[in-house]
Amino acid sequence: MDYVVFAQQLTNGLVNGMTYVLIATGLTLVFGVLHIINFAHGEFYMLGAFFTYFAAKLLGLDYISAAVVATLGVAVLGIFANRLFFWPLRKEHEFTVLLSSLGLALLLTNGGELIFGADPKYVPSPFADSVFEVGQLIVTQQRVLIFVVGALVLFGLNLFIRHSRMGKMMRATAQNPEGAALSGVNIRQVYTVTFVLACGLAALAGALVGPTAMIFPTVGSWAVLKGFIVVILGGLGSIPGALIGGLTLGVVESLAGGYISLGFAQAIGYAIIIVVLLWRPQGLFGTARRT
Amino acid sequence: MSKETILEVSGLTKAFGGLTAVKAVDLTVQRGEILGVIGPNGAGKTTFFNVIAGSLPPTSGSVRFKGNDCTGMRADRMARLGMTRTFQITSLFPALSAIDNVRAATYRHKKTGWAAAILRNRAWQDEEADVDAEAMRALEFVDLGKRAHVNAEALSYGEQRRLEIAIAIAAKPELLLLDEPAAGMNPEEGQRLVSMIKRIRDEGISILLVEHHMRVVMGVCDRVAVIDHGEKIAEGKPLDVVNDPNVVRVYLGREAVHA
Amino acid sequence: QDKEPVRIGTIAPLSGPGAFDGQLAVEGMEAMVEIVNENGGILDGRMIELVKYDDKGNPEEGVSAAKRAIEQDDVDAIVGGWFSSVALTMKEVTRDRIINVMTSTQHPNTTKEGHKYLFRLNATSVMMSETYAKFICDKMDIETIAFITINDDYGRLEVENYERLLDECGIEVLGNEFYNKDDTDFTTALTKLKALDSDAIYVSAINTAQGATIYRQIKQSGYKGTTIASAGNMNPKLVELSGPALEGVYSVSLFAPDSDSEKLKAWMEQYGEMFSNEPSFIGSLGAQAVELLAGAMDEAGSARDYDKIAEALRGHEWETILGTINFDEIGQAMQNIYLVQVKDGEITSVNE
Amino acid sequence: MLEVSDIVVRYGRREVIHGLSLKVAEGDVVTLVGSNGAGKTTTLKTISGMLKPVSGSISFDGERIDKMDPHEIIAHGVVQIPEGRLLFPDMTVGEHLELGAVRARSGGRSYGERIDWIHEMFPILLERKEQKAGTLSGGQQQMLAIARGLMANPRCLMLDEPSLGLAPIMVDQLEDTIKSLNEAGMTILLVEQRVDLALRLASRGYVLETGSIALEEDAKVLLADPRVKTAYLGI
Amino acid sequence: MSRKITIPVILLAALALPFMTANTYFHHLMVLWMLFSLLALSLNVIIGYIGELSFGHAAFFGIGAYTAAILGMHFGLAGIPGILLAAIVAGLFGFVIGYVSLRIVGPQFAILTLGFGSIIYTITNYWVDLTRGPMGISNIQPLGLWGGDGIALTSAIGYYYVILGCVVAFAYACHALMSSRTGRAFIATRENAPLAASLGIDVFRMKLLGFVVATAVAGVGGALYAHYLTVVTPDVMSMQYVAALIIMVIVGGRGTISGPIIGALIYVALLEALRALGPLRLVIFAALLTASVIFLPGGIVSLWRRITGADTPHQEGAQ
Ligand SMILES: Nc1ncnc2c1ncn2[C@@H]1O[C@H](COP(=O)(O)OP(=O)(O)OP(=O)(O)O)[C@@H](O)[C@H]1O
Ligand SMILES: Nc1ncnc2c1ncn2[C@@H]1O[C@H](COP(=O)(O)OP(=O)(O)OP(=O)(O)O)[C@@H](O)[C@H]1O
Ligand SMILES: [Mg+2]
Ligand SMILES: [Mg+2]
Repeated sequence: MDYVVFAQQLTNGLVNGMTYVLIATGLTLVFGVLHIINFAHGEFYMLGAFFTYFAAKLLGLDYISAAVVATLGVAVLGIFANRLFFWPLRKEHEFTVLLSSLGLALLLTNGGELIFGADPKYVPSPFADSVFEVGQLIVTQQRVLIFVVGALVLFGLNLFIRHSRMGKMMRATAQNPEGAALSGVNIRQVYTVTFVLACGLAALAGALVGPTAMIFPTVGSWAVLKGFIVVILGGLGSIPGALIGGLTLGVVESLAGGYISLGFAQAIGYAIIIVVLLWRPQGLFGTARRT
Repeated sequence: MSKETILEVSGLTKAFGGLTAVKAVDLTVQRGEILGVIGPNGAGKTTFFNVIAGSLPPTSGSVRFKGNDCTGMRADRMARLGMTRTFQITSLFPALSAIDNVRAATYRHKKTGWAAAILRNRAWQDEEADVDAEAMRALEFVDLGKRAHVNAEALSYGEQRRLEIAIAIAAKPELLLLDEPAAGMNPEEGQRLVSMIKRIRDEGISILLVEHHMRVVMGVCDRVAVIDHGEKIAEGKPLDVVNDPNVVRVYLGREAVHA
Repeated sequence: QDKEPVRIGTIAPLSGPGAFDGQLAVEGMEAMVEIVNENGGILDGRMIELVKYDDKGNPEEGVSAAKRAIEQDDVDAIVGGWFSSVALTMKEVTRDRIINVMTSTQHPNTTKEGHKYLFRLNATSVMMSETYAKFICDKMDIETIAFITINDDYGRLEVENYERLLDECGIEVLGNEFYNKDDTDFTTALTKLKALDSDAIYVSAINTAQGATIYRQIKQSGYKGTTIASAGNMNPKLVELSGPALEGVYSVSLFAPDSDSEKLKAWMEQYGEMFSNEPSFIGSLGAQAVELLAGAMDEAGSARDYDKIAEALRGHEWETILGTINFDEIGQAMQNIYLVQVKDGEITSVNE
Repeated sequence: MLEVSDIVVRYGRREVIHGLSLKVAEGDVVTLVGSNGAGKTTTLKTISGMLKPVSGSISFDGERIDKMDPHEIIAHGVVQIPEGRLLFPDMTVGEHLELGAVRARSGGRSYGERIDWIHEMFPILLERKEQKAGTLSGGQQQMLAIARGLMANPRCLMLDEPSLGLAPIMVDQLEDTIKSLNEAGMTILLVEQRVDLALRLASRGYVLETGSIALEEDAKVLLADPRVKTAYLGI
Repeated sequence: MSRKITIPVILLAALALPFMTANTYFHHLMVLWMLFSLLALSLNVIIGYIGELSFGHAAFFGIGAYTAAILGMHFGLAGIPGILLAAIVAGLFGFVIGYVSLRIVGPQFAILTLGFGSIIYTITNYWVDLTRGPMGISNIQPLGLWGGDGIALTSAIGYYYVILGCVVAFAYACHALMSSRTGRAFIATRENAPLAASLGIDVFRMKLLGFVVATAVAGVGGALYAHYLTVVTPDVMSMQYVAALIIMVIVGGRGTISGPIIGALIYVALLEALRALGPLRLVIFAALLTASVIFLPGGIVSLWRRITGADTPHQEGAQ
């Protein structure tokens, strides 16, 4: 019996971890490529969930189509967010950019509250309540979906960054924007693509994770904090890092919650991150910063 | 000038993973001496500096500075003992004005702190006046007096290199490590640098100099050591070294003719 | 109709995580204000006007709002204190200065350390749990129970009460898990609770979104026992969001939407005309606060003579939309507590 | 081929180039000589589009390029090798070469040919293909920076202090490289503190003093000019 | 206008301010302004002087507040000793946390502080015996001289002057710091740590010093807050406060002394002025915030510099 509980907790942890991973990847991209701490990332996650909800409700789409529409819609919003809030500040101090993103986050949360209403909503998904049973293990199909889509997206994104030309341009911009511009990289395009990808990923996370809980305009602030922790744990700008970091955090929280104390689970998660960072400041998969 | 050894490096080795950038190098610098270190690109000169100045821990070997064993000592402690270095890649306080860059460098040999500044006592006032005067003198020394209030990042490359030297001398070191100070200077400016370095030495500061401008090296160095692939392959009087066929082959090339 | 209006300051969370509850509360009050004003207002024709303040669910903002209401805007009375932490802070600002009707806060200290002008409508968690425990013991066929509880003063008090009360009647408490107010996933806790294999799980949740998530996740975890919803938190939105997961679940409440009280019906009708949300418990408390203030001010013949108003409130029983109510010496209300159950997606009162 | 006319460039409010004009003919090597802070780097950055002139115009092959972004200018065949290298420390040598080619001008050598050509010119870059640029020595980095620029298949190459940090033997090699590039038909605009070297390589030279052209002459003439000798060569 | 004139004028204005109105609500706002000024100034030591971002600053504020509350509750220490102890306790936490995390820089440091902040928050929530958990501690005694000696500060004006005193003292200390050798070492560390080290500056010690001072002052702020509001809940450690303080420092102008004070004023005044807008309030606030960041990236104080023409050269024009 204990054995089953352990396996169930582990599974819970892995799935929760994958939701963190989905949130963290977009964040790590923006962080890694443009050196921007984007506080508004969680708000794009929130928008992803809300767009899915409204696409299903107002356009009458089924869950999958609604999720796709929402992801694309928010990705397009990424273009505007970049244009208005980040691109103009690209030469300013990182703290200034951070504040701009904080402003955007406040704007989206409070604007969301105004437009979407403060009442919590539920994103209906046909997979939410149906379960997979493997022996005594029980997982909802929605969670399986999160895990599978998460893994696929990560894999694809990693290939993209490592091997595509755009991916290389993004990495070059990350390391030396001026050098990149002089090699012929269109920096503006890199900014745009990075934000489109990041916002799209955040929205996808929102669309996928939405049906596992209720959504409301302030969900983003939770998401962004988790995302940051995962990004730092895994290593700035590292996609495999986001994967391992997210899964680790998910499993640690779930086991700590299951076997030590639920209330302290988060704090234990933080404690582990502190220990990891002290041992490897650059995170699990990060490269050391040269001075 | 008495023959007192200020820096003694023995068997110094530094490996990066599989690559040994510095291999068992022995070197001594006498007080008041200008020792040049030359060698091909990638020979390990900068790494050698980094290890001596405490920016990198050595793999093995020892560094003795002013008679103390300083192997693996942290950079700031080395600096407080009296060793200051410049960096090959320009390293300044970019957002500060030139004069503030130099003011920060007087830290080592000043005493009053925050408490004195709160009380605004006599010692603090005197010292602040000293700091300003010394900083201005250092800037004028490198011909940047007129640019004192320009932000360091707004200086041209050559001016930035000179500002680095001003910063280094404002720290009043006993041993100064210069990593390619003449990079980005034209021959005429190189000549001015030569006289500048000589004047620094005349103030009693010993100098260890890495440089590729042979006119500068020949102009100021009392002795020259040559490093190749991390190993010291020659050492001696400048003229002897540049006529060493080995050095000509790996390092000087056609320049041997001009030198 | 050009008499100066009576201004009631309402301090509620209008932004942040509690915004929806605040919205429901204010809507409930507005519907009642409309009813009172349509009937000619109070004190011979003075209209009631609501002055709204946002406390963001945050004690410090609550203090600022209360100070502003009293010192800057000079309101005649204050209705507020939806979250316990805000209520506990705010009452120090209103202490002996102004009539302050506290609404949904369940913390005993609200009234225990209250002041001469402070009244609280909601039952304390102790009162609620006594009624509820009795029902659980008598009517539900369970021998063991486990709790999932919000980690705040409300949740802590609840577990404390129930552990004692249920133990007295022979139901064994197998365990309790505290969750935090920003949690969105409860699978870890539920896995633990499910493994205890209790006959029932008692869910203590004030926040509608968290509540709905928990009920859904209980269902998804494959738990087959009885689910019991904490007292005072059953509302139409929760039912809507939880879907089938809440079907048949019991709770107790001061508010029974299917009650045949005329007053309640009128208010619910008015509410339906004005707002798109369904009338809720928290809204009904707001409405009751307005109703009581209007009545007491009329009786005192003044909107400002707080001693008289307080005396009036304490003086006798009041007939309100939630039935009869009376206050004790420290301003604590005694109200009817109904047992309710979700049936076919409707909250219905259970008549014994 | 490259024509800069009367440009004015500012950093913030400070004007550092005051109406500068210069011309580079196809197949020429032209050098810009000037003391520290004269504005050489600023001029090159303006041509490559990193800075925008406040007034004046720049045209390449008769086409205005002063309003274009750097990547468009590169696509036209004007490439700058920046002062200070500006490499990507965590990317490999091979990736740098690939990135150099993102906006490569079409025509001329094919991608593969350029790679081979570069490896022939700088064999160390083939040997260190997988090494990260941040761990290369100063001189190795300079070679990589030049190689990256060449991958863009330029017609006009602007070099900003390419000899910076190079050992004498490498400077020889650089000299040979520039010569052979020019012989292969590449137009070169060279900024170099080793004025003697620059004037040896160039056919024409401009002397820049605090943001404007003070002298424009045949390189041989400049090399012999006593003013140049004392001010820049230190003889 | 020279410093010699402006500073006394501003000080006099600050002293006279409460007499401009009899409205006690405005007095309350002034107290909040001063309180936030003190906190923003302390965070500014971290953000502006040592150049790191701390997401844990509210935790030290909370530690100060709880220390004062608990001391007051159990030992009747509601006066100067309580405030000093609050500073010491917060500073000690700052020392330990700083000692552990300041070896790491940049975003990683920010997340470390977030982690420590959250752990402190969680413990505050769960250690009910000490902190009374989520309900917080209410009925904290008002500020006295030594506590329990009958002198108790209850009016907002009183608190205004006390906190104003702290702000002025700390602002002066910051000013003195910046004109001292230690301050130059701070700035050098912020601008280029390896170079600073090569000049003999113990980078780690400088950062630690700055961090401890900042956290101790935040502790003082917390203690004053607790006495003034008479209530403290774990909410004071939430991200909301962290974000608010960061906004004040950066909107005002990081690394300056007037910046955080102006930032605090704008924060308090703007939110108050927008109250009338109801639900639109925070949307407008956020819009103004972002607009100010985009159009005045150097903070409000840079506006002053722009007007007076003191130009800082600054790259422009590149793509
Ligand atoms: N952090 C590092 N990791 C791995 N290899 C390194 C590192 N730093 C330097 N190297 C390698 O060590 C060797 C010596 O480098 P170093 O910078 O000391 O050369 P140098 O003599 O200063 O050359 P130059 O004259 O070009 O500046 C080079 O091959 C370089 O690639
Ligand atoms: N980012 C900047 N902001 C403001 N002023 C600058 C900036 N960069 C350069 N300057 C100024 O512009 C002028 C020209 O600088 P530039 O770098 O073009 O000189 P240069 O001729 O290349 O000198 P060097 O030989 O030293 O590299 C200098 O006075 C310099 O101080
Ligand atoms: Mg070197
Ligand atoms: Mg230059």
